[in-house]
Amino acid sequence: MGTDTTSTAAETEATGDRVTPKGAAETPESTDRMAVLERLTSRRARYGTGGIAAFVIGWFLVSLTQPSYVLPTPAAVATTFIEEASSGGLLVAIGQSVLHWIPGTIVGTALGVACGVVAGWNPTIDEVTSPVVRLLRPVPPLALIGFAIAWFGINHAGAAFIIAIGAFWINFYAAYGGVEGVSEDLVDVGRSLGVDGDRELLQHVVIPAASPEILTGIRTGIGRCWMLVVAAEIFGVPGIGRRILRASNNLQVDVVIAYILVLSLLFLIVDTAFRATQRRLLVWRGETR
Amino acid sequence: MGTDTTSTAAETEATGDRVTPKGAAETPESTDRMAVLERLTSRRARYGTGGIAAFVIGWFLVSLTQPSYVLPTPAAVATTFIEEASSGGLLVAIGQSVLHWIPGTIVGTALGVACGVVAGWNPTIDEVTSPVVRLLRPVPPLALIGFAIAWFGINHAGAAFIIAIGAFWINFYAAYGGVEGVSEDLVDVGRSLGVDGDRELLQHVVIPAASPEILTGIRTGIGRCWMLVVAAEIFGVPGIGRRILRASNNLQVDVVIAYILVLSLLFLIVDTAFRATQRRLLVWRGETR
Amino acid sequence: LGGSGGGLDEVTVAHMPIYPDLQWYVMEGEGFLADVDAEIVGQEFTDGPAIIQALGGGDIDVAMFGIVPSIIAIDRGLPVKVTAANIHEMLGIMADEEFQSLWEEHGAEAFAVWEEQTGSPFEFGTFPQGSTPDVFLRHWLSDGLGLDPDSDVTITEINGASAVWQAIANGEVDGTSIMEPVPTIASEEGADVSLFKTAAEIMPGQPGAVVTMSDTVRESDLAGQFLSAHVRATEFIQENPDETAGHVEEGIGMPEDRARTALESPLSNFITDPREIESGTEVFARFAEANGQTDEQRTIDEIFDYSVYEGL
Amino acid sequence: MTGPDPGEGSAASADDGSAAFPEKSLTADAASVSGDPRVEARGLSKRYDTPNGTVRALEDVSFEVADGEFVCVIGPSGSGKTTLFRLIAGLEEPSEGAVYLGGDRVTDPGPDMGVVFQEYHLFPWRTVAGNVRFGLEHTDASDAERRDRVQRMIDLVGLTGFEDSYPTELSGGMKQRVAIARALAVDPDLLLLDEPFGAVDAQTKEMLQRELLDIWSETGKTALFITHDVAEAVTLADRVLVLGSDPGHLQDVIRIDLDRPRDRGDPEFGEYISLLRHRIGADGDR
Amino acid sequence: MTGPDPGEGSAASADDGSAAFPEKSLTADAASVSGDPRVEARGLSKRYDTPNGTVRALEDVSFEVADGEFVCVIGPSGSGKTTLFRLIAGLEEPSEGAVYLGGDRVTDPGPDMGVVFQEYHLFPWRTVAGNVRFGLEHTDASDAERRDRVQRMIDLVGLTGFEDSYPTELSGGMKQRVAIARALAVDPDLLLLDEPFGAVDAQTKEMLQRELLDIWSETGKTALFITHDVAEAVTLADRVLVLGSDPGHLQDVIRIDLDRPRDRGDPEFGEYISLLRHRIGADGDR
Ligand SMILES: Nc1ncnc2c1ncn2[C@@H]1O[C@H](COP(=O)(O)OP(=O)(O)OP(=O)(O)O)[C@@H](O)[C@H]1O
Ligand SMILES: Nc1ncnc2c1ncn2[C@@H]1O[C@H](COP(=O)(O)OP(=O)(O)OP(=O)(O)O)[C@@H](O)[C@H]1O
Ligand SMILES: [Mg+2]
Ligand SMILES: [Mg+2]
Repeated sequence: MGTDTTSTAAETEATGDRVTPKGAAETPESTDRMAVLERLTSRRARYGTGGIAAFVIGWFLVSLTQPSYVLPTPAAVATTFIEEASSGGLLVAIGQSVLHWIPGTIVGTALGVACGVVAGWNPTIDEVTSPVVRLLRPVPPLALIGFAIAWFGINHAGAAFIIAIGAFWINFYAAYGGVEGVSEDLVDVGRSLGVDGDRELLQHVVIPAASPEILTGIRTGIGRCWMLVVAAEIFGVPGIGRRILRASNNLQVDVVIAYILVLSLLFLIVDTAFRATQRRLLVWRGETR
Repeated sequence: MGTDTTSTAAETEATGDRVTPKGAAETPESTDRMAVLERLTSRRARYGTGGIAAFVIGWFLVSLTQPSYVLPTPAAVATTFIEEASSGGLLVAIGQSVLHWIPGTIVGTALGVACGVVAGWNPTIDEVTSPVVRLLRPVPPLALIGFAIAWFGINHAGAAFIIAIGAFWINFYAAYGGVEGVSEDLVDVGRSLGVDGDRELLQHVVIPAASPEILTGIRTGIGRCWMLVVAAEIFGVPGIGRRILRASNNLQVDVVIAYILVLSLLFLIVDTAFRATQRRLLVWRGETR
Repeated sequence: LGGSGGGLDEVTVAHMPIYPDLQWYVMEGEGFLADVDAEIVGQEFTDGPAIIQALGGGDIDVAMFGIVPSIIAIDRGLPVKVTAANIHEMLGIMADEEFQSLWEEHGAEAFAVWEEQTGSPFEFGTFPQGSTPDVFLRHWLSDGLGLDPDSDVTITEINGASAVWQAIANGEVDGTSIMEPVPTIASEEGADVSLFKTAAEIMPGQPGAVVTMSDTVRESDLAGQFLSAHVRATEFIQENPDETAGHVEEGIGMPEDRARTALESPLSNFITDPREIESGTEVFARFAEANGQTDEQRTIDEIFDYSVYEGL
Repeated sequence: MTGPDPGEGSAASADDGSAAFPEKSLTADAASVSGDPRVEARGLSKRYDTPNGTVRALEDVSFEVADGEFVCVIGPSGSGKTTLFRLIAGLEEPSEGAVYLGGDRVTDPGPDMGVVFQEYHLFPWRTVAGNVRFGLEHTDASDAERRDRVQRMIDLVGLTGFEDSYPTELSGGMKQRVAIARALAVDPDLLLLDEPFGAVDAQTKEMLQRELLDIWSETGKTALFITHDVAEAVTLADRVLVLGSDPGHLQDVIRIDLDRPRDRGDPEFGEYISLLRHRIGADGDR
Repeated sequence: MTGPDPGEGSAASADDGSAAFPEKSLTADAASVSGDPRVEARGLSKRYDTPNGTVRALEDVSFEVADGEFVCVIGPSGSGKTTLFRLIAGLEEPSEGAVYLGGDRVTDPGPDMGVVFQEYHLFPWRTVAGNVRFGLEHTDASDAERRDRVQRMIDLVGLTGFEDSYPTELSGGMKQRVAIARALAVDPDLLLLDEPFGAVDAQTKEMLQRELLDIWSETGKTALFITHDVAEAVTLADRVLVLGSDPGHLQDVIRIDLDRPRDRGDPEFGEYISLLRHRIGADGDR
């Protein structure tokens, strides 16, 4: 609860396996039900708002001691933000970034899940690819810009490629781990119930069983891809990342922070939406984390 | 097994909870023990080598169709690699990067684990910090270079700061998830056995119980920090990342790839070493994943 | 760290591993800096903005970087001024060879003809808006040719020489505004895009990298000593291209033979005298203001301090 | 409840001579059946290669199971019960020997065998009905037939009303009933159960045993039931195969000549338990 | 093995008049004890606020436990057994009422209470010896004393030789023995167990019950043992507290007047079981 566990190795655990439902509240008295609910959520909201307020105040205090090209005041950033929003520049940038973020995320996720499932399922393929995977894994997406330009050109496809690489690995490992963790006995049950062949087993048993891990991977990947928008727009392609790069070249730190805020907020929105989907898809886990 | 599950959300799962020991081999006949072991490992090695070979051949074939400034041949990269290694430049660069990689990783990891443990343990702190955390999480380390320079200067401390940020979040979420997942009953047992107060409970019950997740976080963080070496060396600080950046400015793709290889290999070494440590620390989990 | 304090036993010099900062590598490699009465510490950066931030942090005493970031630094109120230039007229416009033949026929109309023939406007790929090559390109298009940089052509922003080169090599752009080593490499690799116009033709006195010094340094003898070494380095570059190429390889990482070729390029105009870039700097100051990079248009007086060079 | 009311219905089997058990019942007669067997294991051996050497999990095991018979397999931990289960189910290949089901050699797992594991292994992402339907989806039954059969199976195991519950919402006993319904839904020739009631509490266990016997007699299925609980074997089986360890082998076959329903209070029942315990040489934990 | 050999030692308790159980035993007499009680619950109530409303888990429960007494708490699922356990252990605050241990009000958990949970909750990162030592590390005993006590506890629960094993290497029964040794190691005034044998198989359960009784009589500890297994309560308890649901309340207190060791074959044992079942109104699963 509380701090939303997103985007890193860590959180997979948090949303992960140790679900021990408590079967709480079997004899509720619905009279005060709403009251309690409200009390709980308002507490969260109050505390959270307090946290944000403290953060902004702290930022303000620090910004007083720093020149504006290191850390502008929250007010300056807010002004810039509002300017960008009302001039429409912000919306345009979002629209442009989305044009490669969406295809990049989709392609990278699909390929990553597919490869992860295959490597996690087939030990021979796994053994063959494993050293190559370990070698390629640490290659930073930035290093691939040359290939992106050469193979896809300076366009949304090239930017999508960079983003797809980021999504690929996260989903590869998530799917790999998920499939590897599927109980062999579950597969045996499937086989004994007439499911035959790799394709059918994957479809009817392995992938559904690994779906919690796969979905967490997808969610993490979506988050990381937003962060890769900056890297993906290093060449030619316009969008939020490009605005950040340009502003940063011109030392307009207020613009940089305003657009980073945009990234954060978009990330929050997309992540919240995906979490809702994920929860709906995983009702069978019997816990609403 | 096989593909080593490292560095992303995903792998936490793989090295994670679903440990179902099989209590295999209770009546071994040690006569052919070595033979079997050898057979298994040699198979792995053979397949893995095959995979690497296929990869290099594939690279070679692609490089024939590409100009050397997009993708040099494996031979060209190997030559460059050997040159750099024998000239000593490679070792120097490694030594320089290590100077900020180590302190950055250590500080970021320590702070990340500490904050994650506290937020995961104390619901009030969690509720207060949670929105701020969600807002700050997506800020790319690259965007923090300005602060790094302003606050730490152009030196290993500034570079270490960038690296520490990367390590911080991964460890924060890992520790957070780990602590949040610690069974309350285990804590109750500790309390009923005389462990009193937050500090003692954390020390004697919560942190040991969360140690698998914390260690996985540390391991993932170590990996990510290597990749951040490039970002951390964008300003002033010399090292592998700087070599990569400089070679890239001079359009020397072979040098870029050679140094990325160095990053990969170092990552492999460090990760293998840490995995061994992790396994030793977690013998009690009864499984050697 | 740096000697921004009173004593100044140590001077930190920010530089970038780029061709226009060649004097630094020569000064270092040839030991010219031994004559300065302070310990000189070099600090390598990859981009100008980082240098500004370091200047703001008081870590840097002397910065060898672009004119635009220098103007921005001055606009932000940092106590620095430009005391020398490293190079002038170092930028060139590169264009597709087909376009170059169109140009011979049509002159400035060539852009329109190109668009007619190919169906899309001529595409330049260069550093982000407000960067030195970008300003140079826009200046040429609007002030030189009377075109609208935003509608008559397409300007694609690309970060880094490497990405620009990849874009050229892969035919992703039709032209660029860029400095060495890209033109040299392009001609070595036989790319379709080649050097078409030099800054000398378009914008005499086009500024490139400059030497920017903090007030503390400028007010000490160290400034003059440093510039003397700079002058020596400039002369050395002009007189000893072979040895210079060695320094290029050592300092910047460019292979020696390629560096040797680049030194012959019409874009390799190493200088020290800051007045040689005065006229170009005015243009840049104007663009910086128009792009919102500076709050107001900075004047030559605010930017330059000629006294150090003139006192040599 | 079978509870503790003594003497009732157990008298019928008294003429078998409870004191006169054959001292050594491992004969060809006891391991084989008259008529065509439903299941036949011939010289089954299974060895596992592990990094620590070869494990001889099962060595030359042969037996037959008659059509409609209820056979229990019992033995200490590590005696190869699960291995035998997997070989018969076709989930693993024997190192030597073969398994025949209705005369055909078993090479693959399939819907002619209904398997039930100790840990239920329900498909957690499917509801109760979805789990029971799983096997039917891979047959060419019509939708209506499927729905009908699923409902019948759910009724059979007494889970009417829980069709749309997910496994996480069920108790252990209920989960195991779903597993049984799922195994029965495809109408297998043989029901194979590996310690199905090992993880539920004592009361639930007794109830499930009663229900299983009801289902068994109602459907007339052949059942091979693995357990390490001696009382369970005596409660359920027509015959009990006793496995021994190191390597796993068929040590004994004991026919339980008691009428059903059997009463644990019955002295004969107790004697069978003593006999089996003696044959296993088991003494509790580990 | 207590097994099924009938009549032996159960005769001694016959003079209690097995047919003459008090029909309603919930009186102040039955819930309280003569002399100073070791444990006293006075008017315990517990309500939980949940998003779905307030749950009245326990309502006005009062009883006493004498020094050295073995009391079982039984009741259907949701009757507040675990809630009672947590209140007595000091793991939660009662909404009303209070718990007294040896006359002192219980406010916090601590080593004066040894708790054992159903799921063992061993510290997985510690060996058997490390687990047993855990509580001792927070006392000022010397190293030698600790080592000595740890070894005695391990011997007491019959795990000699497993000192250096990790919990993952142990069977369920062995784990529960470690949990008991760990709880006993700090020499608590009261041993509190919440369905400790709910997850082990029937045979192991019987053995553990026997062992627990041995330990109890050897150490003279007071024990409060929660279970939902009627036979277990009758096997172990001096007195049985029966909880009822909706809201959780103390419904009945029944004294088990049988000498130990008790024999499940004994008709009186069976009658107690019937009585308890009747009082609970329980009928099996769910
Ligand atoms: N996949 C395997 N690889 C290696 N050894 C195995 C494997 N499966 C089983 N064994 C070994 O074979 C032997 C028999 O195991 P099996 O699981 O069949 O025994 P079991 O009678 O079912 O025991 P339990 O009562 O504990 O379930 C054991 O020594 C076991 O360690
Ligand atoms: N932390 C809690 N929050 C809300 N309700 C709770 C909580 N703990 C218990 N309850 C509710 O209190 C009631 C009593 O629960 P309790 O766990 O004490 O029952 P129990 O007798 O131990 O049941 P079981 O036999 O299933 O263990 C139940 O309705 C339960 O849902
Ligand atoms: Mg088994
Ligand atoms: Mg309970």
